[in-house]
Amino acid sequence: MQTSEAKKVNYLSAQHTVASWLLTIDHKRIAILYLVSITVMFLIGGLMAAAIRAELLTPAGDLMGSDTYNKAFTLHGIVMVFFFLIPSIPATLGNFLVPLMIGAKDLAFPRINLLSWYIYMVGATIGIVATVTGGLDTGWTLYTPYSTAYATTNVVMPAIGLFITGFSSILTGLNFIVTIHKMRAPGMTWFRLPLFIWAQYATSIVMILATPVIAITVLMVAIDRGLGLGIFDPKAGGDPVLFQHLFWFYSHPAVYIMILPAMGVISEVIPCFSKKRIFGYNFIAASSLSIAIIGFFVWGHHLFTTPQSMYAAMAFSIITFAVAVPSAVKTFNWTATMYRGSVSFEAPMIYAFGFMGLFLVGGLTGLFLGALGLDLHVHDTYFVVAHFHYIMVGGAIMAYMAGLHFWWPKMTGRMYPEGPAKAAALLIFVGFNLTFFPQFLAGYAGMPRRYHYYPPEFQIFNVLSTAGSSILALGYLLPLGYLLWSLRYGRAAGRNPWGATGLEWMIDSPPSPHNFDETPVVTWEPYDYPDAHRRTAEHAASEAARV
Amino acid sequence: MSEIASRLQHHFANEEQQYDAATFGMWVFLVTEIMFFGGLLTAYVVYRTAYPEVFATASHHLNVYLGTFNTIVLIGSSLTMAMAVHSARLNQRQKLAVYLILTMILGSVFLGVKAYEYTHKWHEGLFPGNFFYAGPDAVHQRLFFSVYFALTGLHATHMIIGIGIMLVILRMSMKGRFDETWYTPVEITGLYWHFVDLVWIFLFPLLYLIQRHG
Amino acid sequence: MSKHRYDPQATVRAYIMVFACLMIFTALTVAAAFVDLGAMNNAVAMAIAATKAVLVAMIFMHLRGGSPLNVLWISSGIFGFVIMIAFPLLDLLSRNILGIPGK
Amino acid sequence: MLLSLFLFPPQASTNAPEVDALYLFLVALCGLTALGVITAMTFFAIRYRRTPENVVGHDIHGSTALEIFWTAIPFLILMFVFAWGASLYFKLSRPPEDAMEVFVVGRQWMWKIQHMEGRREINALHVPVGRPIKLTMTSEDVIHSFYIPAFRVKADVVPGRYTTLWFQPTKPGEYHLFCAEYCGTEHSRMGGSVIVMQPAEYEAWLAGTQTAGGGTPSSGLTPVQLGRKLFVEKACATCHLNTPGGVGPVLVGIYGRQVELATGATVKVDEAYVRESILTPMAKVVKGFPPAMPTFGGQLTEEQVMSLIAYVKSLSDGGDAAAPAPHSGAAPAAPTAPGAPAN
Ligand code: HEA
Ligand code: HEA
Ligand code: HEC
Ligand code: CUA
Ligand SMILES: [Cu+2]
Repeated sequence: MQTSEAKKVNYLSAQHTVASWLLTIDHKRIAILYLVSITVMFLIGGLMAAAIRAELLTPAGDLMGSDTYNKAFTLHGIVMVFFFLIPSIPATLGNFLVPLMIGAKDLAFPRINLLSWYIYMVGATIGIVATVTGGLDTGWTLYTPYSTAYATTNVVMPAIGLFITGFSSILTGLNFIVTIHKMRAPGMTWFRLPLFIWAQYATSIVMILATPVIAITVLMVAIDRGLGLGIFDPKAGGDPVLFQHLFWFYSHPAVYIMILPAMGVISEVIPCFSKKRIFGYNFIAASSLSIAIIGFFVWGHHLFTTPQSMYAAMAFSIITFAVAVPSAVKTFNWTATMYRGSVSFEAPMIYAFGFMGLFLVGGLTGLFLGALGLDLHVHDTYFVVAHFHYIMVGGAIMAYMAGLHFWWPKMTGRMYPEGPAKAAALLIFVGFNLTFFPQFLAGYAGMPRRYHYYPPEFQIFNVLSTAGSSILALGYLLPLGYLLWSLRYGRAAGRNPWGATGLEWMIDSPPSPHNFDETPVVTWEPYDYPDAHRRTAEHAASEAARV
Repeated sequence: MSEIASRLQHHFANEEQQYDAATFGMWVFLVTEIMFFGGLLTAYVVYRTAYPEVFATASHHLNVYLGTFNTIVLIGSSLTMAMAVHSARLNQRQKLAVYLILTMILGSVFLGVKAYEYTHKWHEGLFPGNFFYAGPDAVHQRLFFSVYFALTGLHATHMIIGIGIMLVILRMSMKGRFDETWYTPVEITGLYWHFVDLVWIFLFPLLYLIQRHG
Repeated sequence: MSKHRYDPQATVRAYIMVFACLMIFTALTVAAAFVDLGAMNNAVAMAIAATKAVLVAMIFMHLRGGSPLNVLWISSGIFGFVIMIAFPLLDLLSRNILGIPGK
Repeated sequence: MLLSLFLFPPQASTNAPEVDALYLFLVALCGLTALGVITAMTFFAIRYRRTPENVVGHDIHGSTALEIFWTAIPFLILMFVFAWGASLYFKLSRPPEDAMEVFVVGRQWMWKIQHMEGRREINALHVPVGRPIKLTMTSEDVIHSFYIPAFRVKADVVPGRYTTLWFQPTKPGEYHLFCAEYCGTEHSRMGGSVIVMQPAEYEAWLAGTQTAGGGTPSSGLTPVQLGRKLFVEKACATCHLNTPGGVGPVLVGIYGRQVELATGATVKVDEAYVRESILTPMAKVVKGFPPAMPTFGGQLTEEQVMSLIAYVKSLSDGGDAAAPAPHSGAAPAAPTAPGAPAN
């Protein structure tokens, strides 16, 4: 913190005590708190993934017993989804950037923001402690009546953990919505908002409308086990398919909680490294909202093989295809943004390229799953596993990495080393494809998921996959190393290392505790790269002329 | 003077923005509450549609008179709550305290009656964990009571939380924290309490009244 | 704070009116429950409840005269709720059309 | 073999090639789409890379015409994919009327299979080639899912209700049978094989002279026979007589028909209804009768319930009480053919 120029107080150097971190209400510090916690969660989930992959190297279950394996993938799924990916971009980058991007001094409710982190920690701790001590073996989907009546593991505690964690997500979404509506700087009209903000807004809609439903649903599961409520238990007259409806009413929209912010990041990175206005701003903004809204009508595509009525299945299928269209619009617009741009290849852009390729594969294979007759074959096989890892790991995490690298200089004031960053991006891309592409083939060949033992003819796919995952693990460990290294040894970043537009780039890196010394007044469109370039050029020319 | 200034949190431009943000935030929170109760109501609607007669029969075990009484009590508490907000707005501290206490009393009466109903159900063997009722189609009747207890239990929990919040508000008011320019917490508590009332306005007919005749 | 002029008398009057209406509607809905209206029973009960809800929201909760944003968001909640009920109901009601178990 | 596995599992039912066709179509469609996007992206990135002469992009805002184009075209293509997928699904939802019926009960962690001719087996399903087979399935505990990759079919098996799955095998051989819905500790070992046989072999297998595959020896009783036995043992027969006058309604000839309930509604008598009538008789009470039937929930295993259903069904087949024809196939079975809608 003692570079020569950075004598000014920034949010990191303002105070140093532990209490100043644990009791902070500065959105930037809370973002860092979240960053640290979700990284730990990612490592726990990744460790479980490593265990899964090691076990699946051979068809016989020789590394661990069935129950252990079942607990491993359950813990992996729950940790990765609820404790890592859902809070990942919103709670770190979102928390950090939403006020900065709209020219506000903080989120509307800073205390609630801190509260949400504590709730998250409590929920996650309960969840982890429960899954580590007793273990939970229901799969992340907690299907009844297995979870309510048959599982011998401790379902109640993790369910309560999830219930609690849900509220942190709700509070984050609430905070964003109020902030975006009420706290924009003068002149920051809706159509001058960066697309990242639109994406966060759309995400928050989903958090608000969907999360309470999972909360009440897992609460009912917990109470059912305790009291024999039987709302979802067929023995007590309940309907397990209703549980699935309620579960996916949240969990399908939740996949958009994971991907929308990722799309928002990509919408920032691509124009910046193309030095060009984003193509079709309005359409990208509108597609975020339509994904969030239409995303509420498609959950039944997870129920195609259940006794859900055929007509409901058809309705869900057709809307599933409709919801792919806004994603298509985004993809095409990102591509078009590069047309006649000035494209450079810094690490965030490499990650963004990775996102484009992998999201494309993940999204397109979603279409296979949405096709009714075909899903009857591939449902609950590795085809589905590959699909969602392509989107969640290949898409969302790639974008998260892109964003983390893009805004790292802003968050820490330091540049990371470019070479290792690019190498890591490449390693992740290669390792990822090697891990998950064979799973498509295994899935279509008929290998069911959540299988500890599998017929030997599937071994070839699994060997490839396990090999890939070790490369992938390396790829993820690399950033951990050089990003930490950069905190100390990275060169100072300056206000705007990428020449990006956007309010966050006009203030110091790292920003001061109150973000803006005076409230900015916005008079320009977002992504005015050509104009911004012209302005700086003119400015430089006049400076030169004066000298 | 300095007190007023300290109420305006540093990140807001002015008090109006702060007030707007707080009330809007509360409305958004109420949206999550709608969805929260909504999950259970979905279960209710689905099962009611699947087993209409059994549910109708089961609902006859509920006491309409107590339900009606509680409805009146709760709506009354909504009125006193509205009056409390009104008094806060006019900075009538005395009245504010009276109305808050009235609201809490009415809320407690509601909870008392509810507790009475619950014990009654317990003795009748209609409680999920203690279900020994053996009437026709007991399995689905039991489902009705599961949903009934889940919904009313959740509602009662909200009321208990509401009363807790009112205690805090009362304390703040007695310390002179509110005046006509700043009574946002009272307003927000009011919104919450009215919402709890709203939920009951739907639960009452759904659970007690539908298909009551015959 | 609110930009609107605040008329204490009118407000109290409105509150009491609303309370009276709510009481009347409560009486109505209880009375209607004991009359056999066939399928209309549910509709009547829900219509009355909805009317009461609108009254409470508009007057007690100051939805009327407040920001339209509040209305927008509360409608989105109702919308989400309706979707959540509509599809499982669609599922349930269309389950036996073909007469093939599980389809 | 290995190479073909990279594409498909064996194609062994009429459904399999159709699903594979849709799959290949999607592979081509999505492959081309992905290729197109990635090519364009790569081309732009290289062609418009940053150079000293090209330091800033052109000032382009967008193009509404293009937006409409790339909204509408994917939408139309996707609707076509929907229609294709749905038509396959529609077919798979409606078993042909002449399908051979087999009962399946899933439980942690095995599949119990009961043939109408009396043969039972565990974790194996023997079927003849070339005939449509309809499985009526339920579970004794949690949700399972009956999955035969070679046939490209799968359906969940849910406690408390029946689900249906049908297929028509086209190639003799032995294929994997999996449980695809996670169901606890031994989920991954809850499976076995489906053995498709030539009809003659199959007949021999049914008769108990085994030629291939495992399967426990026949108990001797067909589900209908077992059902008839239970009907007497469980005292159903004391109330349900063959002629009017008993405490309960006459069950002869009701299967497939509509009955009127005390509430005025009507329901079709099918597996689900008979099951409900036995396990929770109060849920739907027949018009003109008191709700006097005791509940048999908890007293019958799923297999026994299925047998009772088979028996009740047989009462309407013209096979048992109604007409003493020795073989139902012999009589012109037009109005009462199994599963035929009876208007
Ligand atoms: C971030 C997470 C994420 C995202 C964004 C998506 C997006 C999509 N998902 Fe996925 N999905 C999951 C995570 C995700 N999914 C998970 C976790 C599961 C499994 C859960 C479990 O069971 O454990 C799952 C399961 C799943 C199923 C159920 C499978 C089964 O269990 O049988 C289905 C079925 O329809 C599906 C479909 C889709 C579709 C159509 C999209 C679409 O939104 C994708 C849209 C994008 C594109 C289509 C790409 C870009 C488009 C173009 C370039 C257009 C041009 C194309 C053409 C004209 C062909 N998904
Ligand atoms: C955000 C979500 C997310 C993420 C990031 C991942 C990441 C990974 N997942 Fe997972 N996965 C899910 C969500 C996710 N997954 C879900 C929801 C399920 C379904 C669960 C269920 O069925 O209930 C699932 C299931 C699942 C399965 C199927 C299990 C089964 O059905 O039997 C497999 C199998 O290969 C797998 C593998 C992996 C791998 C290799 C990674 C890798 O990307 C992880 C790479 C990261 C690391 C490896 C961590 C970094 C390195 C270290 C900590 C050092 C230690 C590592 C080594 C020594 C190798 N996942
Ligand atoms: C004590 C008398 C009694 C016994 C024993 C009894 N039933 Fe019934 N059953 C009735 C009566 C009465 C009805 C009509 C009312 C109703 O639907 O519940 C009925 C209805 C039915 C129906 C619906 C008939 C229709 O027309 O729709 C079926 C099917 C049935 N019973 C099967 C069985 C079977 C199988 C058993 C034995 C396991 C059985 N019953 C035992 C009295 C009995
Ligand atoms: Cu049975 Cu999995
Ligand atoms: Cu989905």
